[in-house]
Amino acid sequence: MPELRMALAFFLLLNILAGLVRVVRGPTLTDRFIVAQLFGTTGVGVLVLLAADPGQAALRDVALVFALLAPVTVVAFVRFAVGSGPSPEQERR
Amino acid sequence: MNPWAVYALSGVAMFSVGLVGLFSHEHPVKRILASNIAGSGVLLVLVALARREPTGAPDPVPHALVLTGIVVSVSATALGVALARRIARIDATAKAESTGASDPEAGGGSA
Amino acid sequence: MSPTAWMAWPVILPLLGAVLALLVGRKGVRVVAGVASVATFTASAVLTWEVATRGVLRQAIGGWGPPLGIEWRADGLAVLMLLTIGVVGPLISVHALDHLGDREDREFLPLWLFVWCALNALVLSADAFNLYVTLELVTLASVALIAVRRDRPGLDAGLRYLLFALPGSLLYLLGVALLYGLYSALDLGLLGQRITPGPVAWVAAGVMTLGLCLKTPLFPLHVWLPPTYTGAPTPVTALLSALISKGSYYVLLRLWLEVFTPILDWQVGQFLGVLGAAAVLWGSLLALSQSQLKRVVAYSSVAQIGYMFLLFPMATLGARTGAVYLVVSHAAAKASMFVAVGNIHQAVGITELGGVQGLAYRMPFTFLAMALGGISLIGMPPSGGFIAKWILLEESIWTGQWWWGLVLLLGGLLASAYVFRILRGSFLPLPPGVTVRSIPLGNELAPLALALIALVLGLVPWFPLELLAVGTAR
Amino acid sequence: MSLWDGVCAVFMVAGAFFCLAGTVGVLRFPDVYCRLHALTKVDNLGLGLVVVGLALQSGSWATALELLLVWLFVLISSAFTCQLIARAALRRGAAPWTGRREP
Amino acid sequence: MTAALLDACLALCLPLLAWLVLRTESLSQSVVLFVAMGLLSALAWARLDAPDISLVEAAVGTGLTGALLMHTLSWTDERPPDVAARARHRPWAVVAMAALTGMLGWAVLSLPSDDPGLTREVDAHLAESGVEHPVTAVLLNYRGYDTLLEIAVLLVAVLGARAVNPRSERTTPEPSRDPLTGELFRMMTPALLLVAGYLVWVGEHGPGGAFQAGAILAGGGVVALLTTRLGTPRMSSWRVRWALLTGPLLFIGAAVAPLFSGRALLEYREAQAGTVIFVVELALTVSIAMVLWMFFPGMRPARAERSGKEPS
Repeated sequence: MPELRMALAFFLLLNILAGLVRVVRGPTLTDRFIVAQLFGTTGVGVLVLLAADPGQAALRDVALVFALLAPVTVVAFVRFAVGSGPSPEQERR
Repeated sequence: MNPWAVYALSGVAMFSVGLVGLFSHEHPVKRILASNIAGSGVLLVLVALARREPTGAPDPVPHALVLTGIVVSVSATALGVALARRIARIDATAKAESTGASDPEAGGGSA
Repeated sequence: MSPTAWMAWPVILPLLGAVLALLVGRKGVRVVAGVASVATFTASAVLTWEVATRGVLRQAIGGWGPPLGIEWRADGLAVLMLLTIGVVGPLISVHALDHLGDREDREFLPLWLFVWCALNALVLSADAFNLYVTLELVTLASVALIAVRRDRPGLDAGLRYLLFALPGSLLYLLGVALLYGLYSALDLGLLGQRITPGPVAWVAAGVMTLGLCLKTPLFPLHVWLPPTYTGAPTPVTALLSALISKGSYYVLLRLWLEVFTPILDWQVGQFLGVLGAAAVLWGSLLALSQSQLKRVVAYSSVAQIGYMFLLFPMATLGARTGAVYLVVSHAAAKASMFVAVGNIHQAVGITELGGVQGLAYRMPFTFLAMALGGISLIGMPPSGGFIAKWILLEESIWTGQWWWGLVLLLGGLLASAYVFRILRGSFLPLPPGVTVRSIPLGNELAPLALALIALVLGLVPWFPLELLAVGTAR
Repeated sequence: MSLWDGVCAVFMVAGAFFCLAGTVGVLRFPDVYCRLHALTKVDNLGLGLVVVGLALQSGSWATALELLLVWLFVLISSAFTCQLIARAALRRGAAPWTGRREP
Repeated sequence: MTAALLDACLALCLPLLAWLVLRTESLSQSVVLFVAMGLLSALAWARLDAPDISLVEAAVGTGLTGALLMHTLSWTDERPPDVAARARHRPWAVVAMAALTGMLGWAVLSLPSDDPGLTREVDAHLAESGVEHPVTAVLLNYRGYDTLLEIAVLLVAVLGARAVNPRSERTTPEPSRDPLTGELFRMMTPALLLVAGYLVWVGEHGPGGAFQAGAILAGGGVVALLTTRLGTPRMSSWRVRWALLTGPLLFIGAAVAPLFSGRALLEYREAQAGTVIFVVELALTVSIAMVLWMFFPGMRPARAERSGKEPS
């Protein structure tokens, strides 16, 4: 069972890395930011999987904090970043 | 290779990337990010060193040092960003004045 | 209170003063800062007295002691630095009060107290990581001070300083990590006992030296210094040049003389010495070719820092005495020069070197200070600079490395050229049409007091020299 | 491996599968809004199933509760996040995909 | 086996991501990548058995640094165009990077590979420290002096940041008009307070503590700034100053009190150490939250809104 959890954690990590492609390719800032959100949730998944190992219970607290604070960046993004970056015309390419 | 050594090398590489990036960029925000990256690299080396004995609890001393290091690095980042922000504001105002338009931030007042 | 307890106050009092000065807000800030300054100076003086009479003092903070805890160690070198900071710093801050506006007071005074706290903590600390924290505290407080006027040049200078000082600290921290990895200790004493030549010690010594040289700065790494020193408000430049840059040099000195001694071989010493010599010549030549007054003095700092690195090739106790004596007298002399420059700017509002024309008659104290400070920079008797250079010259001959003596003499010659360039102009007749605003007497006396310290260091060197010997008998 | 463990494993693997599906969606879907849709699958189902599997396995009420709390936070934040991002994207002028091939 | 793969993957990706952050042309891309790097480093700390650090990374990276960097995106395009953000591609940069990595790697690999460090010394004195969690013991007792200076660093940084940008940059007339974000803030607040309180309390015997809790509260504060009518706290308000400085004052007081009974700085009596540390941590939580909150420069409107493009 610990092996399965570790394997799943690894699998989720690979998912995160695959998501990097979208960050690099964009094309819009919003797309990139969506991937950041995806990373956040997947990262929480990795953390809760790792936390199930004996002696690692504190990692659940880390996952909790990640989940709790995720909206902070989002709200900041919506407030600040939306107006910048390439214009809609450029976005559609 | 031991896991700690893998992470320590990773930290060393991050440090080098950050340090070289710091001196090859002109944009202040990028340079602040670079110094942050270099800092994370050093901290990663420290935490990796704390995990060298594979059994038992890791060495808590480097952990405490790293926590202090993170606080210092956050402070430096915040101060750097604040300075860069102010410079950008001064430039924007100067530009607006030179083109005869009103201050782009004139709508802003104190809260 | 036990004698060792006195070690806490030079660190705690300015910290407490800074926090209280922030707390009281606009009205009481001068009073709080004044009381804190007097108290801190008194504590530094008492500690100096204790060390002079009892010898080296130690305090295990928290009662733990190395390797678990942090230790403070006050030897003669440490308390001499404490005293220098405690005398030079407040004199600069008195000048700053008038030079900066009323608004900046609220920020300048607490920030200066933080710098003072951090420098005192740095001087007393015997723990490699704690030194990192103090270095960063000094850096961030300096950045805030440089930018305190919120004008474009100051902000640029602050950001530039931050982005050069940060990698310096990080390089140092990486060295600390490596040393801890091998020796499981952060205490400088323990590290000094355990150090053995090997890749870890070499690389650690290399990155730490590189980082600290970047912060000080030593010759090829000095590119940030002239623009930063020019862009900062003049009192802050005085602090930077006189005290803050000495902080990282002090750490370097401690490291090489107390920790890395086994790996300080001939080549390393010569290498640092060559860079120092290059700094002396390059800095002096550039100082000679500047057209702006403040830049002349700034480049002179590059040169003076160079002399301090001549200690490493000789690496004798005598050379250490000479270098530290230079640190102390340069602190006083250069502070007086920068403060005088600040007065001149305030009086005529001209930053060009030609702006000093005729001012010697109008601002006699300021130019007397400039002349006395200049004498110390050149190394003519009677001045602290003379004593320091004399000791270094003696050591260079005694160790058979006469070529450093040559550098000392040549540097002195160049320094006299740029100092006389400033002074000569001031004795020319005042050009017509120039209005000279009057300067408050206190502002004229502050640089004079600083310059007199440099003079006194040349007249009665016995006390500092005896103090420096405390704790060297090993 | 007991039956109970097997059930937990099925939950977790299913969760990981939904995470994969979400990632593929974010990578492959044509516009911001579709990608947001894929993102919510990870938040709701992917993490949810993993959490359920782990909670069943943990054998302690406190742990299970904390895990569910983590999921709850992610759900709430996801609901707000997607709404905010979608609105921001619309305001910026990112046109929704209409099924036609772009030139 | 899988664990080793996970470690290798993580360790490889961190420097790679760092390189991408600095290499990309657009600043927005590097900010997003930087936030992702923070997440990966939190996973790395977790793998290295450093949950305390992972917690801080989670709290600071997703909350404060993320928001701070997003804020930079709203103004950096006023600077020279994004192209200036690109690295000047110079061969020396790559050579320097490789040389530095090689040299440092050589030193790191020649370190002994099974050194317990100071673990034993820390454990031997843990009973005297007043707390059960070794990292807290180091942070607030054995090396409490570092922490005292670290608080000074925070104060200096906030003083500097506020000195250059003294006013909160609010220009949107009605940020709270958006019912969605307001609701979000209302829902977050109790959870934030609860988790922050839990982390201070748990810090005595497990990973957690003042900084983590303070960072979480600050995250809530940032959301409040962005969604409600609240402006950034200003240094000129005495309430703000007291909230900021009570913690440091208390810490200084606790540090010097032993001096008056012939002990060293920060040398707590064994019986009282636990209580003193807890009270200091509680007070510091408030101050740290205030400092981190005040790092955030306040707000300004999104450009689309300002030019009136907002759909009605």
